[in-house]
This record gives sequence, structure tokens and C-alpha cells, in this order.
Amino acid sequence: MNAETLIPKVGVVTEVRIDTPDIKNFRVVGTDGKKLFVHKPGQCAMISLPGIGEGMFSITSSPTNTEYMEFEIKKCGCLTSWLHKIEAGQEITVRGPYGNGFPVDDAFVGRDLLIIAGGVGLAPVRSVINYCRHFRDRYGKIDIVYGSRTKEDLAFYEEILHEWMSPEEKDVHVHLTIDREEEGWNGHVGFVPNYVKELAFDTDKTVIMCGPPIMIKFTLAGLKELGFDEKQIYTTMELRMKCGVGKCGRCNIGSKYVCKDGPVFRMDELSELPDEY
Amino acid sequence: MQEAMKKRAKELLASGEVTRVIGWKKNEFDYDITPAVFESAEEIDRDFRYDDFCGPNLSKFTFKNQKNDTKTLVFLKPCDTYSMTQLITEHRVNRDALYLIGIPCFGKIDIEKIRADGTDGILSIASEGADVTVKTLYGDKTYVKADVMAERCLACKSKYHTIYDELMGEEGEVMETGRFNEVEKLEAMTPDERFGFWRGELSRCIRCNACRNACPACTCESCVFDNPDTGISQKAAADSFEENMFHIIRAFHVAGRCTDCGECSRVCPQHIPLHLLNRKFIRDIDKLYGEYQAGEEVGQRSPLVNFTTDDAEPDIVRKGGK
Amino acid sequence: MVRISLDSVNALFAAIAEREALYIPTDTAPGIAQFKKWQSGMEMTERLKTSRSAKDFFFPQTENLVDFKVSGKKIDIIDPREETEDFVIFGVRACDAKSFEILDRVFLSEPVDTYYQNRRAHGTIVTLACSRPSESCFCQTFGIDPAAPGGDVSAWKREGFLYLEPITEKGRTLLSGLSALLEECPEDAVEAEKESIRGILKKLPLASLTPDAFGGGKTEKYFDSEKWKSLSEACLGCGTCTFVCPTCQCYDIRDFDTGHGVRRFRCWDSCMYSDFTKMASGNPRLTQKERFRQRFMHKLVYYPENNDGIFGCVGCGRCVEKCPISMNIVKVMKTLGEDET
Amino acid sequence: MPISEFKPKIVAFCCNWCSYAGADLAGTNRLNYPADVKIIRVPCSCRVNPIFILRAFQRGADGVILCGCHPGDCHYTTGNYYTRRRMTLLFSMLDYLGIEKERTRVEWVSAAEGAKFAAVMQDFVKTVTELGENKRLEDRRCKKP
Amino acid sequence: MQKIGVFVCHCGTNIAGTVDVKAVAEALSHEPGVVFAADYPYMCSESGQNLIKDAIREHGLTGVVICSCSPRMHETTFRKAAASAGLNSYMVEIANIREQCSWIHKDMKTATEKAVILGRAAIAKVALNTPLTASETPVTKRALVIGGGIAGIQTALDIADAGFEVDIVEKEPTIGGKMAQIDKTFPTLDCAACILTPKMVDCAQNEKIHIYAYSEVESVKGFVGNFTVGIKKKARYVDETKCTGCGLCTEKCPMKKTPNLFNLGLDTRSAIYIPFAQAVPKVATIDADYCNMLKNGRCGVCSKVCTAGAIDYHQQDEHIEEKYGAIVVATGFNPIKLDNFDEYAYAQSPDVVTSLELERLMNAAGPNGGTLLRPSDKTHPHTIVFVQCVGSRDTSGCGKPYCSKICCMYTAKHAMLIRDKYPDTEVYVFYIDVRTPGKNFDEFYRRAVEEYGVHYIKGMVGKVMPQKNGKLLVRASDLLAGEQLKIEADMVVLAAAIEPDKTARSLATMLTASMDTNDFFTEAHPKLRPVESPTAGIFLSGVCQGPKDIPETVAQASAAAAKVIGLLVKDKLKSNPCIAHANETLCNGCSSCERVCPYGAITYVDKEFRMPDRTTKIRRVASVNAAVCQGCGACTVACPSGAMDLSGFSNQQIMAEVDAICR
Repeated sequence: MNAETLIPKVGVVTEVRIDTPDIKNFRVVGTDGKKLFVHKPGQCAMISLPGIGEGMFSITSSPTNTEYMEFEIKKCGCLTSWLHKIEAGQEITVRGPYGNGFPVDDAFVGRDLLIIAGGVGLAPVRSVINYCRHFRDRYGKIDIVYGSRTKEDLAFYEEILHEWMSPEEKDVHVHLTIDREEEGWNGHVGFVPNYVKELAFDTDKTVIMCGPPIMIKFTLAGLKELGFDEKQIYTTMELRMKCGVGKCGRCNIGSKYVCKDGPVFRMDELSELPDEY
Repeated sequence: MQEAMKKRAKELLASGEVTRVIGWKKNEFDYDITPAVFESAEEIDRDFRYDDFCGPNLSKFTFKNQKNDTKTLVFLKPCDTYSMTQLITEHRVNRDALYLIGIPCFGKIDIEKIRADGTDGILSIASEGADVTVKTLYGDKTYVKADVMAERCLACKSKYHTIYDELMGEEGEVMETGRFNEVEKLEAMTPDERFGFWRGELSRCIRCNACRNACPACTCESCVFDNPDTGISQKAAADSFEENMFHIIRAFHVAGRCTDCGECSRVCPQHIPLHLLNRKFIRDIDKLYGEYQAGEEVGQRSPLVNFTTDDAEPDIVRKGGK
Repeated sequence: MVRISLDSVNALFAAIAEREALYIPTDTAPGIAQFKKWQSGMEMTERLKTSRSAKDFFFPQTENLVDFKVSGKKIDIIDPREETEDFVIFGVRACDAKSFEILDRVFLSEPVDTYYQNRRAHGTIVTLACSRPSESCFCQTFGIDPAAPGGDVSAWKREGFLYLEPITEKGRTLLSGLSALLEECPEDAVEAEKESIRGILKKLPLASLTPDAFGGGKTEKYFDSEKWKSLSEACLGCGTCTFVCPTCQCYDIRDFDTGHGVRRFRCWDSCMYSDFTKMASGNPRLTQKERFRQRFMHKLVYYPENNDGIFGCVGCGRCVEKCPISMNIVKVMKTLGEDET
Repeated sequence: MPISEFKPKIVAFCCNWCSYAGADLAGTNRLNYPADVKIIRVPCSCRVNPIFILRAFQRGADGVILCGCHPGDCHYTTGNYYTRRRMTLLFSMLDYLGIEKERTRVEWVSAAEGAKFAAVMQDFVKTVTELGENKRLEDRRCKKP
Repeated sequence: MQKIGVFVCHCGTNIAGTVDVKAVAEALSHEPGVVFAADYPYMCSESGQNLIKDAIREHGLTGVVICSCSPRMHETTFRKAAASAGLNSYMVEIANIREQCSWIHKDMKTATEKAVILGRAAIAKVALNTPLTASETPVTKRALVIGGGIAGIQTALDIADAGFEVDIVEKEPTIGGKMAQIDKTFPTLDCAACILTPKMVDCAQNEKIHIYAYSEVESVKGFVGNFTVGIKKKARYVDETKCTGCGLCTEKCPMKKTPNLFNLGLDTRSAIYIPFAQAVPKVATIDADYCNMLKNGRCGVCSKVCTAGAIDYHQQDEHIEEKYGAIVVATGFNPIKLDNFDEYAYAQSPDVVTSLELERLMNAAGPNGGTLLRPSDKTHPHTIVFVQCVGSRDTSGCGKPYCSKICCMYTAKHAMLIRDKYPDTEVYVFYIDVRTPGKNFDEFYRRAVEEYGVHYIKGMVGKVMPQKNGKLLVRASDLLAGEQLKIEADMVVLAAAIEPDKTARSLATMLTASMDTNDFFTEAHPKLRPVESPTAGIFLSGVCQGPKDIPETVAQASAAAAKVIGLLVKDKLKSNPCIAHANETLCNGCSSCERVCPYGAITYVDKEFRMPDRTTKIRRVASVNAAVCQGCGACTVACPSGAMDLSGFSNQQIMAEVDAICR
């Protein structure tokens, strides 16, 4: 942990990749060309452009990537609009990592994993996916259900196609879906929650979910119908984080602070909290 | 008066003429008054209060608690009626959804004045006629009401109600109570003295926004000081400049619209005489563009969205002609 | 225990000020006392409370965190902090002294806030017992004893003397440097004063207020209470209560472009403000009711839940006195607690 | 800083139709006025928000002058009448707060009054130079380190 | 990130002579967002523009800053250049480093520093510019000409010739204006009526032209291409459609003592009248101030004699509303009132006349049938003194500061005509200067002096004193001879200054067209756009813009017509996109903006909003009519919540400029 938690480090954006019409992927290293810090899958970092402001983003690259960190950022506000305008070589400031991260080294070990994501919600779980693929033997079967509005809105599409769905992958099953029929799409069409139900997974799995609130809500209901228990399901609430250090007073849901106690929560922990998220 | 008001409110509720009543209720201590919505006779019987401590201007409270689909009874003191009229002029409240009852006001007591006198540990306080009796843990005290009345009441501009559907008690009149004396005193000072005075006052500001949030003229959907897109949003006065900026611009934004109800000064936890900023604008407007009282009648045109071709030139300030 | 005649208290101040910065509460406007840096001739206020709490000393309303120099695509980061000087705060009341412990648990927990930590390390707190508590006081509700106000040094005023008792090592160091001015006195010299204070405490109008209905684990009980609506109805959404509160510690981090660099500063924020939790993704506390609830749930439930049952309120009564519409934690406790009895 | 060395920062808001053209005419006629004056073009003097004026002072301006069409000659008919009221009141308020009233000014300069423009600017710069640095409405954060 | 290109123009040595342009380009190249900076001798030249276009394409510029002359000079040029390279033309900002820098500063260091700051401000602004697109509005293919003098007539004829409908509004009962009152014209001495009346008839007969005589413009709403004009047709008490102009009524009317305004009150006419024989429309009008029937209800002679039954004593003013795409102002002039010039005894003696009165006195249709007689005793004058510059070039405040331009020439004309017709009459002309810069003008003047023996005396007339013998004693000084003169004259003719018609001021307000201090309409540019008003769609014709003679007036009238035609041939107009817009989520609906809007461009609509607590609320919010808004920005300051902002001059942009300048 950085000794001065509120003073960031300078990071250099080495590559900006347009991923979808409103999502860009940023590669970041320190000024010395090395990774800024070590993190766990699901942890976040505070990125800022001085004068524009700070924003919390999950680190989408896996800790096993030793060269750089990646952030997958959707354009939705002032800071993200500015970030979308930057080019390679631009310096930004980064502080972190923040949050607990997914329990990839304990609770997930030895388990079959069902990873469900919608839209840019793939960003935090991609870290988990690539971590698990890297240490493939530690985990059981991996199912990934991922959906977006359209084909071009699917984040990391190339990576999914050429790496996750590569025939060499051991027991990794990717289930893609888009909201509406479109030309050039032969895959599944429909919303993620329905697709999950259709796929009728067996319940002996640990579920990792991330996506828009409405998707979480209906998928959760679907999973319960399938017989899943809330204790099997993890999600991340990183959007609620503000200062990152659990002191600014915003991120609490009831008595839990997303910055410190989260952003990764198990569904049963979350459902004990008051309905304020 | 309190009993008559309760009775009338209950009648109107019972008749179905109104479904809500906006008035005041007592809180922890005798002097603690909170604006409240009453929806039943029981609530009125239990909590409704009207006395010399009912300072809060119900116009802003009405604005915040508007309901369009039902009729609300609002009790308005004379100065509250000016604010209400101004709100109606600016289309900020729906007149049709309101039943307004004008009530008399005999001046409100400023508890801070009693506290400033060193009186603490107040157990009870009662205002009867010209006497204010305070019982405290450390002995009892009696004040002449005029000594502990709020400044805005000592300099009351009017006991007249500019708008109402019904009036309780006698109608009063517009008064001349020298409310600009303090402004004139400041004007008579040297610029250095004035600068010193205002630095001293404004440097106490903690930017709690109570003045703005209590102000019946400050009803913006989003204040420029909260909106990051304006480029001047401030959350704290990080520099003395920002103290000046906030108060000057706030006064400017309410200039010609401020009815001089005095809520800003009443609510300021740091006792900054903010009304002296607003009154300066009122004074200047009166002198330069003719007497104007905001909230006097519905549909008035504020002097800042008006002009005459022979208005004074701005250099009147530089030349000290005013 | 040592003492000094109240007539000589200025000499004591002068002696402290010679070594380090000294802050005392003094009258700055009618009815307004504030902590100010002591200068010769400055008198201590007779008022019980300063209008702002003493939290500024450790958690100032605005604080420069970091400066950036931006040129082209390059960013330089500059830590703007200079050496913090030692300082003494004199005349802190028991409630405010207790508030520092509450803030400590936030700012000194991991990750430690070094800005706060620095100031805390350099500050020595001299408390002053409350001879004349106010009707708005309810520190005893939270187990605070204004007769034994704590801090690094505790002080009492009685019959023309100021009595001082060091509590901590810091306190002892402070007093030892002042021994020339102070005379030793028996340890029980202020017992009568303590008794008198405790006697008054019993008579305070809020003496019977208890926090028993609250504490950790009560979220479910109160969160969805119907009463929040009417309690919050008159709330103006201003920040008065939070800014005068000694324990409110929420902050915002903002950037200010000075024209020749960017200054990132931290400033107090208020959970009562409508934009407090506004984010690009939406606002989870949309109405004043939710924001109002957050403030009181935080002090009465969430904070104790995360901090060994300690409440996030010290009963200083400032919000009781300052709220423009007289809505406050006392009313909230009484209203919500009604069901308990 | 000794007065002789002090170069004030002056922001001049000029209405596009009159004063800005007046400034152009001053240029065309090679009428000199101090380089301390920097002009910001606005469509009409009524576009100038008091916030802009305070902002200029915050950022280190020592004087702010607003130039518009002569009353009655506004390109938009009435804009400068509102300017006149707004600025009179604002300047009066600044004076009330003890801020030097000589630091702010409104002048009406037509497109034909190049000479007046130059004269006004010379006079304003002289006045502000005599007053010295703006201290009362500065933002210390914006001071050059 | 923005990619801004900076282009610093040398303007030959105009800029480069005082500003180190290379240093400016260098300094600005380090500003945030700047990716390209260059200097060039003439940015406005073809190759300069190409430099800009190439840079836009090559570097993918998102904004362009040009440090050059005033934007009033070349903003359009550079905007077009940017647009042709695919950059939105509103992504261009100009730093005025010529008029506002190099031309006024001598010291290279100072000027260069200032140029850098001005450049910086422009960069800061352009970084916040947003692409703007002009909205399009249809054009009403009909023009209005206000004023039916020679200017209005010529403009109307030219517009009609191009095939567009055009209406003339004339406040007098007939068109013709001042030219109809003039006897002869200089320098050719043609008869004014002979050349004017055919044009008047053309107007009357042209299908495309409609004349609203005896009418006034009451209101003007709208904007270029879409004006709605309220016209008041004053009651003539004669049905225009029935009246044949036979004139019988004017003969029979008993009220013969009505002052004849066409002859400037030098004689009388009847209460029902046709101003002059060739009036267009040739329709009688009843002067309500003198008509017995209208005043007391007694008489009714005209009604009885009118065989067409055209007399209608109950006629009311008629109010008409018409739509126009363009408006031409041709309101003309009047000689000033001479109240301030007691020294010339104009009020005391009928034999002191103005030049226009002299025109009538000499006109065959005038009071004396064309014979020049003294008004007082109808005798032949033997000595006539002309006084020039009565109220012209007068800086004392009594008259006008400007030169009325036409007096020198018409006085030469008068002198010549008198000397020609009455060789026994001595003519003296007192002048300050004789100004004859027109074609054949000086030759004309020299003929007056040399061939006709007119006595031109450079000097001032001090006083004119009526004598008991009926003569006028003129005291004057001869500046060249340096002596005082006393002349006993029979008549004195004053060349009174001319001033814009009094109705012009209120019209200007309605049209939102600007005027100078003398009430002449201001042109959009004194050299380059002399017939357009700064207000789009308003054009200027004739003396309403400044003093001019007939040939100049006609030239300007045709020029204005050409401009109008150029406008009316367009089907759609692009409007200025730098206009106000309301952010509905911030708008309080308080009406402050509406109240300061000079164009009535703001209206309110009730709009449903989703509230934070997921309920909906209907709120009144402002909405700006993009076609009506002219972009003054008054509303942006009136708005307390900051909901109103102005495209192209947004709050953020102006503050960025302020910041950049103060940095």
C-alpha cells in the first residue's frame, strides 16, 4: 500500500485501443516502464487527469500480466469523456489498488466457475477470467456468459474469440449473447438473465457476476430459480467507490464501506444490507 | 391567534377544502420551531404552534413541499407573503394548489440575541406583551422584547400581506423603520473600513449554504455554485476570494427579487449580517431606478430585467454620486 | 495537579505561545466564539462552545493534498506539505476532546491519513471542564463527563484559579515546561467543581436522553422506518449541522486549476448535500429523506457497528443550536427511540 | 512593487458591434494605448456576466473594463441598457465591500470612436496603475509561484 | 484531446514589423492542445489558406487559431477555408494581433508578449468550441420598401423588375417624396418632375408593386427572410378603389384656406385635395384638421359632387399585417427647423425662405406659377442673397455637425436659373467652402460664376434685418477681402441643413437597426457594405443613411435592390448558429430571460421531468426560437441558474479567455 494514500503516482498510457463505440481500453505503466503496483483480480485504482478529476476504475488486466495494467473505460461522464480524448504517451495519475478483490486464491480454488457479465461489466471479471486461465489447473470448469446490446458493443471481442474460445483452452466455455437480432450474428440473441436460465447450469458452481443493476437483479432471480444459493454468488460494487480509502463517507451501504469491505461482495452479505444501491 | 389558526385549519381540513396544512411546530425547546406539514386534526392539536418564535419563512418550505394534485393551506406572516408573491411571479409555485391565510406578526424573538447576552442553560422561555421571561439553570431573566427581537423584525418593512385568500387578524401597513440605517452607516465608512468590516464578517463563513437553502429567492433547480459545469462551483471557500464570490454573486442573483425577509441572516450559524448585502442592492435600486419592493404584487417586473433609456451611468459609482 | 491564578492566565498563554502556536477560543462577533491563534491581549471567551468545533485543527475545512504541474502530456506531482509546527489548543470542551477519538478511528485506521496524523501528532490538547453546561448539551448521553474533560491536559476554572492536570505524556511535557508559572496543589482541589458540574448535568433538559435504542446491528430496525419522512421534511439540505459537528468527517476531493498548475484539495462535504453521492452512474441517495437518514444512521448505527459500539456523536449540541429549522439528532433519537419504550 | 515597474493586467470586454470595432479603428489609426489591455470580444456588453468580472479579478486582473455601444445604439436594441443597470449595481456592491471602485469601469465606445477607445484605455490603465496590484479580490492560489 | 493548429500571419510587415511572429508561433506551440504552429506572410492569401487547409487535413486539427487582423476583417475567409478542409467553420478563432496589437504598439518585445497572450486566449477559447451548424429558415419572397421617394421608387422598381413582389409604404398621400417638390435638377437642369413622374407611373402600373400610400409601419416582428410587418393605412375618408382622381371635389370644397403642404405652406388649397397633378395614386384625401364635415358634421359638398361615390366620412384607419423577406428603409430627409437661427430672420420675414421653398416658388406648379416673386408683396426681387451651410457643419450645437452635401450644388443651380431667367437680379452666395466633387459638378459651379456672374463671397452672414422699406439688410463678412459687407436684399435664401425624417428613429427601434447620433441609419460596413444595415434583412436606400444627391440616391437605391434580390432569390437562409440555448434541466422557468429578450425569441413550455425519487413533475422551462434569436446574450446573464448559455460565446469559453489572459 502506498504510504501516502491520497497522493497518486504518475502513470503513462502506452496504448489506447478502441474496443467498442463507447468503450476504450487503456494500457498503463509507470514512468519507469514497469507496472505501477501489484493487484488482485477485482481490485480498483483511482485514475485522474489533473484539473478534470478522479475516477475509480477496476483493473481489467490480470495480475499475471507482469508488463502493464489495463483499464476498460466506458464514456459516461466528464472524466471518462476526457479520457476518451487522450492519446498514447499521455500521462495520467493513478493511486491504488483499492478494495478486497475476488477470492481467487481461496474460495474459488477447486470450484467450477460461472462468470456472468453484461456490457462493460466484463471489465472487472476479465481479470478473474484471465487469472484463472493462467492458473488453469487450480479451478474446475469455467463457463462465461457475456452479453451486450449489439455485437459491436461486446467488449474484448477479439480476445474472447481468439483466446477464450480457442480450441486449445481447457474446459472454458463462452456463451455470448446480444440483445437483438442483427446481421452477421449467428450466436444467441436475448438478454443475459434469460440466457442464463436457458443454459440451465448445474448448481455446483461459484458464480461471479457483474453488469448493470437491472441485469444483476434478474440474473440473481434466475439463478435462484435454478437452485443457486446467494452464498455461491459474488458481485462487485465498484461504482460506489469515491475516495478509495474508506474515509470520505460516500460509499457505505448501511454499515459496510464498499472501499474497504468491498467492492466484491457475496450476495448473501449484500442482501443483509439496506436497499441503498 | 394560535388557537384561532388551529381551529380554522381543522375546519378547512374537515371540509375537504384543503388536505394539507403548512405551519410550524415546536421542537425540543420552547424556542425551537420547525416548519411542518400537517395532514390531520390530531397532528394539528398535538403539534401546531404559532408564537413569537415562529421565525422560519414558510414560503420556501411550501416551495419545497409542493403538491400539485391537492390543495395546501399555508399560513403566511406579512413578510412571508412577499416571498410567496415573488415565487408566484416567477412561476415557482402553483397558486392554484395553495390556500393562503395571512396572519399577523408582532416581531419574532431571536434566541441568539439572548444567548449572546450570556444567558445559557435555558429551561423555558415565554413572551408576553413586551416582556420575555427566561428561566435558566443559572437563574431567571426578563428581557424587554424589543431588545431580543430579531434585527429583521426591529427593521420590519411591512405588516401588510401582499397575497392571501383569507386574512386572520387586522391588516397592517407598510412601515418605515429605518431598515437601511446599517447600510448607510457602512456607506459612510471609508473603503478600507468597509473592506475590513466585510472581511471580518465573511471570513467566518463556513459555506454551509444555509443562507442559500433557506432563501425563498434561491429556488434554482441547480445552483451555479453546485454545478461543476459552470466553472465556478465551490464546495468550500478555499480562499477569501471564494467567500466574496459566493456572497456577491448570490446577492446579485437575488437582486431585484429579494424581498428582504431576512432568512439568510437568521439561519447563518456564524451570525454574518448577510441581509446587509441584499439591502444594499435594494437601496441602490430604490435610489437609482425608483422605489421597488419585490413581492409586492404578482407579475411585477424586476428592475434588473427592466430599464429606462435615461438610467444612471455606471460611473455614478466611481464618481461617488450615490 | 497544578494551578495558576486566573489573573495570570495571560502570562501562561504567553509562555506557551513562546514555544509553540497556541489557540484559544475567543469572541469574534456577538454570540460567536472561535478558536484563534493567541496573541498578546486576546481574551478567552466566556462562552461554553465555539460555534465551529475544534476538528479544524486536525481536519481543516480545506486542505491542499497535492499539486500537479502539467506540461504537454507530462505530469509532475508535488507534495505541497511543509513541516507541521507544534501547537496547543487550549480550552477544548470534553465533547470536542472526545470527538478527536472518533475522528482518529476514521483517519488513523488503515490506510492511515497522514495529513491528519501529522497534525494530530503535533497538537497538544488542553481541555476545560464545563462549569455551566447549556440546555443543548447531551454529552452525558454518550458517557462523556464534562467534569473530567480529558485531553492531554485537563483544566478547571474555580474561584479565581485555573487548575491543570496532565493526563498524557504530551500533557506532562507541556506543563513541565511551564512549571515556573504554576503552583502545585492537592489532587482533590477540583473535586467540588466536579461535583457541582455533575449536579448541573442531572438537571439538564436532555439528561434523560439515552442511546440505548441505537448501536450496531440496528440497521434493519430503523432503516425503513416511516418516521424518516416527517423528520426530514423540513430539512433544508444545508450543511450547517455537518459543518459545526465535531465528528462529521465526510470530505470531497476536488481539483482547482490555478492557471499555472492544478491543486488537488480536500474539503469538508456534507451528506446532507444533494450531490453528495452523485456519480456518473447515478445517485443512490436521491431524496433528502435518504440523505438525512444517512447522517443519523451513520452516527447512531453504522459508526458504532464498525467501532466497538462507540457512537459517532458526542452530544455537543451545536446542531441543536444551529439548525435553521431546529431539526437535530436529539429529535431523531427521541422519535425513533419512541418505539423502544 | 514600485509603481513605475507595475504593469497592471487589464481585461477589456468589448461588444463586437461597437467597441471592438472602435478598438479596430484605434488600431487602423495607429492610436497607441498600453499593451496591458487585452480585449475579449463579446457579442454585446449584455453578455458580460458579473461572474466573468469577478473571475478576472480572481485570476489576477487588476482592472476590468466593459465597453459597449452608446445607450440607444445597441446592435440588439436594448442589451446595453441591461448592462448599464447590472454593472452599476455590481460596481456599487464591490465598492460597498471596500473594493476599489476605480478598478471597474463601463464605457460606451462606438465603432467610429477609435480615438475615444484609445483615450479611455490610456486613462483606465493610468488609474489602475496608480492603484497598484489588486489585493482585495485576488485569489492567492492563482498567484504565480 | 484537442488538436489545435495555430497560424500566425505576418500581414506583410503590418504585423511582422512589430511582432516577432516566429516567436509567437513558437510560444503558442507549447500551449495545451496545440499540435501545429506556423507563421506565414499572408494567411488570407490563397497559399496562406492552403497552408491552413493542408494542416487541418494532415494533422487532423480539431480547432484552428489564426493570429492575424481583426475577425471583423477575415473571420469569414478563414471559416470558409476551414470548412473546405472539412473542419466545422465554428472551430476557428481569431486572435486580433494587428488592429489590437501590432498597429498600436511600437516596442517589439511588448507587442510580441501581448500577441502571445491574445493567441493563448484564442487557443483557450477554441479548445472549448463546439461545431455549430447554421439552421435554415425559408425566405418570404416579398420585399417591403419604407418610403416612396426617389430612393424607394427606384428600389421597388428594380426589385419588381427581378420578378419579386414589393410593397411601398409611404406616409404621404402620394409617392414622389422630395424630388417631386424640386423644380430642376443639377447639373443637367432637367425638370425633376419630367424624370420622376414616369417612374411613379411605372410603380403604379407594375403588377409586382403595391403601394400603401398614406400609410405607416406600426410594428416589425421576425427576422431576416421572415418579417411580419404591421402597416397602418391612415383614413383618407376617400375610397381609393372608387376615386378616379377627377379633382371635382377639390374644386368644390369650400375650405380653400387650407395650407398647401406640398408647396410648404406658401399657398393654400382645399381641405379635400390631391397633392399635385401627377400624384400616385391619384386619389383625393381629406385633411381632417380642416374639413368641416369631419370637424363639425356640416358641409358634405365633396360627397355630393363625387360621381364615383368615393367619399366615406366614416372611414377608419386600417391595420394590415404582411410578411416580407427583406425590408428597405428609404425614409429620406427634411430640411431642419430653423428655430435656432434667429439671426437670419426666417421667422420674421416671409422673404427669407429655405432653398426648398425657393424650389416651389420657382416651380411652374408652384404658388406663383413659376414666376419668382417675393412672398411678401409678390414683387420681382432684384437682389437675392443665398446663405450656405445654415445648420450644416455646425459644431456649435445649434445645427448639425455634418455637411448636408447637396446645398452647394442646388444653390449654384438656383443662382444660375435666376440669373438666366432674370438677368437683372443680382445674386450673392455666401459660402464657407464650395464643394463640388461630383461628375460635371465643378464645371457647373464655374459656369454659375463665370457665365452667369453670380457673386460668390467666402464669408459668413452675421445677421439679416428686415427693413421698414420691406428690404432685408444682410450683414456679412467677406473673408477673402477681409471686410464687412452690408447688402440690401429683396430675398434671402437659406440652404438649410437636411436631417433624417423624424419617423426614422422609431422605425429603427422597430427594425432593431442601429442609427448614429444624427439619426442616420448605420450601414453594416461603411465601405464594404454601405447599403445594408447591421441587422440582417434590413437594407438602406437614400438619404436615410446619409446626405446624398439624386444620382447617388438612385445608385444606392439600385444597390439596395440588388442586395434584396440576392436575398430573395434564396429559398432558404442559413441563420447565425451563435445563439442562446436553454438547458432544460437547469431552467427554473422564472421568465427573467424572456423579459430581457429584445426579439421575443423565448417562450415557455411545460415539460415533464423525472424527479430523483422516480416520480415525474411538470415544470415550466424556457425554449429559444433559433430562427428568432440573434445571439446578444442578455438572457444568459439574466438567468440565475446558468441554464441559458450562448453558443460560440459560452460561459466556459469566455471564462477560459479570461483565465488565459490573466494567467
